[in-house]
Amino acid sequence: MKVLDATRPGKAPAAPAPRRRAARPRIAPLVGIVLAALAAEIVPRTGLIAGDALPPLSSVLAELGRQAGDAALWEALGRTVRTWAVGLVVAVVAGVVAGVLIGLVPILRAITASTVEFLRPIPSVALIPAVILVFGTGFESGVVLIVYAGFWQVLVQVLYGVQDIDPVAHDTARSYRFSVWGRVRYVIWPTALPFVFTGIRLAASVALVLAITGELVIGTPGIGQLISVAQSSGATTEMFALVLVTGVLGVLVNTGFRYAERALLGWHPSVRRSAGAR
Amino acid sequence: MTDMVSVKGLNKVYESAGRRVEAIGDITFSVARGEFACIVGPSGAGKTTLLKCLAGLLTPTAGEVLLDGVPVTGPPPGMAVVFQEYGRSLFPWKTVRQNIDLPLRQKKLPRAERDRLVTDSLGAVGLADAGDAYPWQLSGGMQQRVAIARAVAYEPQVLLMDEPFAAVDAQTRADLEDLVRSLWRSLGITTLFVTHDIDEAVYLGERVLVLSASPTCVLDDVPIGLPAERDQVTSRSTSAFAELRTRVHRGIQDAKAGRRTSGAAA
Amino acid sequence: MTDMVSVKGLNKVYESAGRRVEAIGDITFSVARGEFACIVGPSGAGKTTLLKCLAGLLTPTAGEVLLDGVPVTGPPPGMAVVFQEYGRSLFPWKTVRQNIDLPLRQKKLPRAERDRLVTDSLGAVGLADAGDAYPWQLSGGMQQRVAIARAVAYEPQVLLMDEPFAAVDAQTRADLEDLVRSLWRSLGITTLFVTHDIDEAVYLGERVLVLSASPTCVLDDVPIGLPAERDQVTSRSTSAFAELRTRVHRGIQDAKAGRRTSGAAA
Amino acid sequence: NGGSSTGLDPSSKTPVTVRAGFIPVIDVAALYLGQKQGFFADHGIKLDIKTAQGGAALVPPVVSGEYQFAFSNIVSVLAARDKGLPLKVIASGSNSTGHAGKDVTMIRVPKDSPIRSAADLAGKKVSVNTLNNLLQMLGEVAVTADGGDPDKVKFVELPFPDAVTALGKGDIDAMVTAEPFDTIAAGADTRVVASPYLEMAKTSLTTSVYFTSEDQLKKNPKLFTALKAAIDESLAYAEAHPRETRAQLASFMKIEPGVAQKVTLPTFSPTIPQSSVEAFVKAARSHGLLDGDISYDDLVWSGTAG
Amino acid sequence: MNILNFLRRVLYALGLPAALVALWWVTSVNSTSYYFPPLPDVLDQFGRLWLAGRFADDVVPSLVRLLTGFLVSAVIGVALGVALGLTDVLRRGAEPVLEFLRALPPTVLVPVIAIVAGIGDGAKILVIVSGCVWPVLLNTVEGVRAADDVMIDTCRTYGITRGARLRHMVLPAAAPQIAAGLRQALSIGLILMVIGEMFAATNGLGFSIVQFQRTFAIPQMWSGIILLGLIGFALSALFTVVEKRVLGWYLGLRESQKRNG
Ligand SMILES: Nc1ncnc2c1ncn2[C@@H]1O[C@H](COP(=O)(O)OP(=O)(O)OP(=O)(O)O)[C@@H](O)[C@H]1O
Ligand SMILES: Nc1ncnc2c1ncn2[C@@H]1O[C@H](COP(=O)(O)OP(=O)(O)OP(=O)(O)O)[C@@H](O)[C@H]1O
Ligand SMILES: [Mg+2]
Ligand SMILES: [Mg+2]
Repeated sequence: MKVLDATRPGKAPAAPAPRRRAARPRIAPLVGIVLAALAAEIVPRTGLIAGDALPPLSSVLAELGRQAGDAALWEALGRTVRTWAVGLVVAVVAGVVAGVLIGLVPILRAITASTVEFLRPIPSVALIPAVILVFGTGFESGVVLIVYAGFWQVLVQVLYGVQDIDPVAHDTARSYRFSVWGRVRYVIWPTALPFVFTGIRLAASVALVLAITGELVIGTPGIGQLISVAQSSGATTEMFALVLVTGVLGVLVNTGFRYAERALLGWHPSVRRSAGAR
Repeated sequence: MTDMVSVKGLNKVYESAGRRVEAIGDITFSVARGEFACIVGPSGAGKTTLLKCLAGLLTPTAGEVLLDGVPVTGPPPGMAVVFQEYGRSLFPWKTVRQNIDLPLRQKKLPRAERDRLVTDSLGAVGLADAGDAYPWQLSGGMQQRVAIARAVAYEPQVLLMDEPFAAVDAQTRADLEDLVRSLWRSLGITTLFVTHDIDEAVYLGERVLVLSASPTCVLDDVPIGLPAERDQVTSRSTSAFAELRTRVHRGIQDAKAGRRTSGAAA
Repeated sequence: MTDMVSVKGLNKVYESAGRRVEAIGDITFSVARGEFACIVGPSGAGKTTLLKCLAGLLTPTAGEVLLDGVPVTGPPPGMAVVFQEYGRSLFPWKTVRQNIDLPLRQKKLPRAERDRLVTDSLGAVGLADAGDAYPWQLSGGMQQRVAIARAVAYEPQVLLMDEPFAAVDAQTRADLEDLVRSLWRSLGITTLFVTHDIDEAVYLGERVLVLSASPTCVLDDVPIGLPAERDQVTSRSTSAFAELRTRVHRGIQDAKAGRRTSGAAA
Repeated sequence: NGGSSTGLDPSSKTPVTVRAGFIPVIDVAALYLGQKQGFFADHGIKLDIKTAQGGAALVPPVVSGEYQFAFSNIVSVLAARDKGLPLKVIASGSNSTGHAGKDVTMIRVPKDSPIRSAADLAGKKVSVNTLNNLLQMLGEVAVTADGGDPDKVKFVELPFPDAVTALGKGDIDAMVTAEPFDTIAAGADTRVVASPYLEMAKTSLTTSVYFTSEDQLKKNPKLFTALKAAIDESLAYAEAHPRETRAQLASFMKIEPGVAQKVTLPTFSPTIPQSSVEAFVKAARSHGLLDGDISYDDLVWSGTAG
Repeated sequence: MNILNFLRRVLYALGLPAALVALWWVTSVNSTSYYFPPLPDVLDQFGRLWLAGRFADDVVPSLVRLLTGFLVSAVIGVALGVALGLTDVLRRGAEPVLEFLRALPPTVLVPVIAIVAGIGDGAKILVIVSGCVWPVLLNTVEGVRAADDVMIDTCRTYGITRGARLRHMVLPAAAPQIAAGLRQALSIGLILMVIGEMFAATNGLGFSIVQFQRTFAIPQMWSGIILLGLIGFALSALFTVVEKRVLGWYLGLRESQKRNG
C-alpha cells in the first residue's frame, strides 16, 4: 500500500471520461428555488386561489424591498433571531444532556418514559397565559416556549441515537475500560450524532416557529409582532413579505447545519457517499 | 473457450477525505468461460477493489472491464458476490432463510423451487437448522456460511468470492472447498476466488493470479495443471502440488517485498 | 505458576427472539499466569462466547470465571480483546492513530508515551503510513491489523484474540504470529488465542484446547512441548510438530462429527 | 417593572412609565393621538405601548402587574369578571356610531346572496373573529331581533382577512365584520344585512374599554387617577378631531392609505353610560356568555383616588 | 417472576407521575393564583367535562383528525424522504424549498391553508400534516442516506432493484430512524391539532382548550391540557407496541448485548 501525492504516475484517464459530478449539486438548489419561485409567482396570478388573498411573489418581493430600507425590520429580525438562538441553545443542550443520561441508564428510562410521553404533546401555545404570568411578556417568555417545545424534539432523537450504538463498538469500549465519560464522548456521542443533527434541525425550525408565534400572540417585539400587526390591518402583501423573511431565515439556518454536518460527520456513510466516490 | 471476464489496463485510485490511494496500478488479464481462477496477493493489494470493479460496483479510474465481451457499467445479471465483510452483507432484519431467498425472488423463481434451493444450500454449508435464526444470532463463521449459501443458491454464471472461508474452521473449510469445486464443475460457473491461503488457491483453482503490493499489477499467473478430480488428502500430497505451492508462495513473498516482477514468473 | 484465568462449570444459553441456543454446555479449565493457550473448535462451537465471558462482556448462565482469583463481573482492567468482527470494533469516526490512541488515553498515559506506543504498534503490523486514514478507507486485512495494533499498544496483562489473523495474507500472518509470540515472551502476557488454523495453534501456543461442537465442552487439552524459541521454517518441519498437528486435527474432526470425548485425548 | 410599586405619584418631576397592552385595531388610535398631543406627559406619565394579538394574552400581564392597563372589548372583560378575575374598567375605549348601515361592526353577505335580513341567517355559515365573544353575540342579537332562531346559525371562527376571502369563495355565507375589515369587505362585492349594535340599543354604546386589576388600583390609586384623566382627555380630543385620529392609524397599523381614508371611525367619549353596560350584560347573559350578574359599579372604577 | 416483572414495570411507569401529581396537589391546593388553580378543582372539572358528553363531541373528532393527519404525514414523509434520500441531486434541489416551508409558523400558515383547503376538516388535517411531515421526512432522508455500503452493494449485485430494494433493504435499514421520526410526529400532531382547531373550528379538544383559555375558564383549560397529555401517553404506548413488533429484529440486535452483558 502506498499513499501517493498529488501526481499519479501511469497513464492518463482513458476514453470514457469520468462523470462530471462536482458541478451538478451546486446548481440543484438553485433549480429548486427557481421552480418554487415560479410557482409562487404564477399560481396566484392564475386566480386558482381566490383573489388577492395570496399575492404573487413579485409584489411580495417588491414590498420586502421597500421594508428592507426600514431599520424597524432589521431590529425586529435581530430580536427574533436572539430569542431563537438562546432558546435553541438551551433546548439542545438540555435535550442532549438529558437524552444521553436517560439513554444510558435503563432504570432512568423506565421511570421517566411515561412522564416524558405525557408532557411531550402539550402544546406550548396552550401554556402561553401561564408563561406570561410567570415570565412576563418579554424575551424570556419566548425562550421558555421554545425550550419547552424544542427540548422534546432533541430528547427523543438522542434517545433513539443512543440506542443505535453498534454492540461490537460498545463491547470494544467496555473491554478497554473506557470511563463513562470516555464512552459518552468517544462512542455514544459519535453514534448518536446523526440523530442529534436531525433533532437539532427539527428543533431549530420549531424554535423559529415558536419565536414567531410567541411574538405574534404575546406581542413581544420581533418579526412575529410585525406579522400580527400586518394581519390585523389586512395588509396581506406586507404579511407575506414578513413570512418570506421567516422562511429565508429557516433556509439559512439549515444551510449552516448542513455545513456543520459535513465538517463533523465526514466519516459517516451518508456524507461520504455524497462526497461522490461512486 | 471464449473469455468470460476480461480486464484491460485497469487502474483505480481512491480519493476521499484528503487521502489519495492508487489501489490498482495497471492490471490486465482475462478469465475464460467456465474457468476457476484464484487471486492471491498481500493484504491491501487491491483484491477487493478488483472484485468490486469486476462486479460493476466501482467505476475504474482508467481501463475497462468486459464481461462476455460487453463493458461492465453496473452490476451485471447472473453474477453472485460473496463479500469479505460477510457480516455486513446479511440483512439483520431477515432470517437466514429470507436472506438466501431474497435474491431468488428477484429471479422470479417459483416458490417451491426457491424453497428447495434455500434448503439445499443451507444443508450444503452445514446450517440446516439455523434457517429461522437472524444473522446476528449466529457466530461469525456461521454468518459467513450463510453468505456463501446465498451465492450458491443463486446459481450464478459468474461467482466472485472474497476470502469466503476466512472465518470457518479447518474441517468446514475443506468441506466448503469441495462444495465450491463440485458446484463449479457441475454448473460450469466462471469463478474468481480471492484467498490468503496458498494451499487453498492451488487446490481450488485452475489458475492462480498473484498480485503485487499496491499500486497493483499482476505479478505472476500460475496455471494449475492438477487433474480436475481433486481430493483433500491425495491432491495435496502430490509433488506437483508442492511445487505449485512453492511458486505461489515465492510470488507472495516477492509481492510483500515490494517487487514489481516475480522471479518465479514464467 | 498461579492460575490467571480459571473457568469453572461455565454454561451459557442465549435466549432471544424465540430462539434458545445452549452455546456453551459445561466448560472447566484454567490458564496459568503468563501462559499462551490456543483455542480451536468447529464454527459455532462457542469460542467467541467463551472469550466474551472471560472478558466480562457476557454474564454466564451458570458457572463462574475467575481472573487472578477474583470473579469476573465486568470487563477487568489490564485486559485487551481483539474481536472477531474487527471491522465493527474500530470506530469509524476516528482515524487509525486515534483508534489506537483512545484506550491509551483511558489509561491516562502521558502524551509522548502514547505517541510512541501508537507509532511502534502501527509499524509492527506494517501500517506505518496508514495512521491518518479512517478505518473505512482500509482493506479488510488492514483493518484487522489496526485492531491488533490497538491491543498490542495497550500492553495488557491478559490478551484475548478471536481469530485475529483471519483476513491477512500468509506472509503477513507469519509476521504477525512472530510478533505476538515475541510480545508474549517479552512481556509475559497471559494470552488466549482463538484460531481455525491448526498449524497456527500448534506453532503459537504452549497448549491447545480443543472444543466440541455446541453444547460445548473441552474435548482435548493438548500441551505443546515445543521449545520456546520457535521459527516459521524449522519449528514447523519437526516431527513433534507434525504429531501435535495430527492430534489437534483429529480432535477437530471428532468435534465436527459431534463426538463428546476425543479418541486422541490422554 | 414599570410603575407598579406602591404610592407612585405621577405628578412628580420624573415621569412614571406606564405599560399598556393594546391590540392593533382602530379603536386605540385615540390614545396614540393623545400620547402625541402630550396628554399623558402632562399627567406625568410616559406611555409604553405593547401590542398583542388578543385579550387572552393581555389579561395575564395585567393580572401579574407587568402591564398597568390594557385594551379589550367589553364582553371579554365581563367574561373575565364573571369567572372571578378581579378586573376593573378604568376608562372607555370606543363606542359604536349609532348610525344604521354605517357602524364599526356589520353583518355582510355577498352581493348576489339570497339572504335579505338577519333572520335568513338561520342554517347558514357565519364567520366571526372569535367564537363565544362579542361578534358572535352581536350576530345572535341581530338574528333574534329579526325574529330568527340564533341557535340555528352556524358560527365559524375565521380571522378577518381570511373571512373576506372565504366569503368571496363561498366557503361561508355571511360575515360579522369589524373595521377596517368592514371597509375592505365593502370593496369586495358585499352588502350589509344588519347593523347589530343598533339592535341592542338605539344609541351609541361603549363597546371597548381600558381595564386594569383591582390589585393595581388599590396599590396605585393616584397613578390611575392621572391615567384616567389622560385617557379621557385623549378620547375627547380624538372625538373632536376625526381627521387627526384617522391620520394616526398609519402609525401603528399597516393599513392601506385608501382604506384608512374610508374606514368608519368609532365615536369616542369619556363617559361610560350605565345603560350601555347593562345592555351588554343583558345580551351576554341571554346568549350564554355570562353566568352571573355584574353590576355597573362592580365593573367600572369610580374614577377617584382613595 | 412474570408477575413480579409486570408489577415492576407498572411501578416504573406510575412512580414518577404519581410523585409529580402529589407534588402538584400539595403546592397548588391552597393556591389563590388565578392561572394556577388548585389541582382538586382541575380534577373536578376533568371529571365533569371529559368523562361526560364532551368526549364524543370534542375528543373523538379531534382524534379522527389527528390520526388521519398522522397517517397522511407518515405516507408523504416516508415516500418523499426515500426519494430524496436516494437521489442526492433531488435532495439538494428540494432542500432549500423544504426548509423554507418548514420554517413557516403554522399560525401564519393556517390562513393560507384555509384559502387553499377551505375551512372544513380538510384544512385541519392539512395543518396537522404541515407540521407532522417534517420529523418523518428528515429522519427518513437521513436514515436512507445512512444505509450500509456493503448492504447496498449486496443488493446491486443480486439484482435487487427498485421496489424490492426499497422494501427489503432501504426501508428496513432506515426503519429505526423513521420510527424516531414517527414518534416525534405523533406528539407534534397533537400540538398541531390544537393549533389547527384554534381557527375556524366548531368542536374538538384543541378548540375547547382555546375556548376555555379565552373565556378565562382556567381550571377547565388545565383539565384539557391534562387530557391532551393522557392522550399523548396512550398514543405513544400504542406506538411502542407496534414498534416492538415491526422493529423486533433491531431491538433484539441492539439489546441482546445489553441484556446478556
Ligand atoms: N473506500 C476506500 N477509500 C479509500 N481507500 C480505500 C477504500 N477501500 C480501499 N482503499 C485502499 O485501497 C487499497 C486496496 O484495498 P483493498 O480492499 O482492495 O485490498 P485487498 O487486497 O482486498 O486487501 P485485504 O486482503 O486486506 O482485504 C488499500 O490501500 C486501501 O487502503
Ligand atoms: N447474540 C446471540 N444471540 C443468540 N445466539 C447467539 C448469539 N451469539 C452467538 N449465538 C449462538 O451461539 C453459538 C456459539 O456462537 P459463537 O459465536 O460463540 O461461536 P464461535 O465458536 O465463535 O464460532 P465461529 O468460529 O464461527 O466464530 C452459535 O450457535 C450461535 O448461533
Ligand atoms: Mg479485501
Ligand atoms: Mg467466533
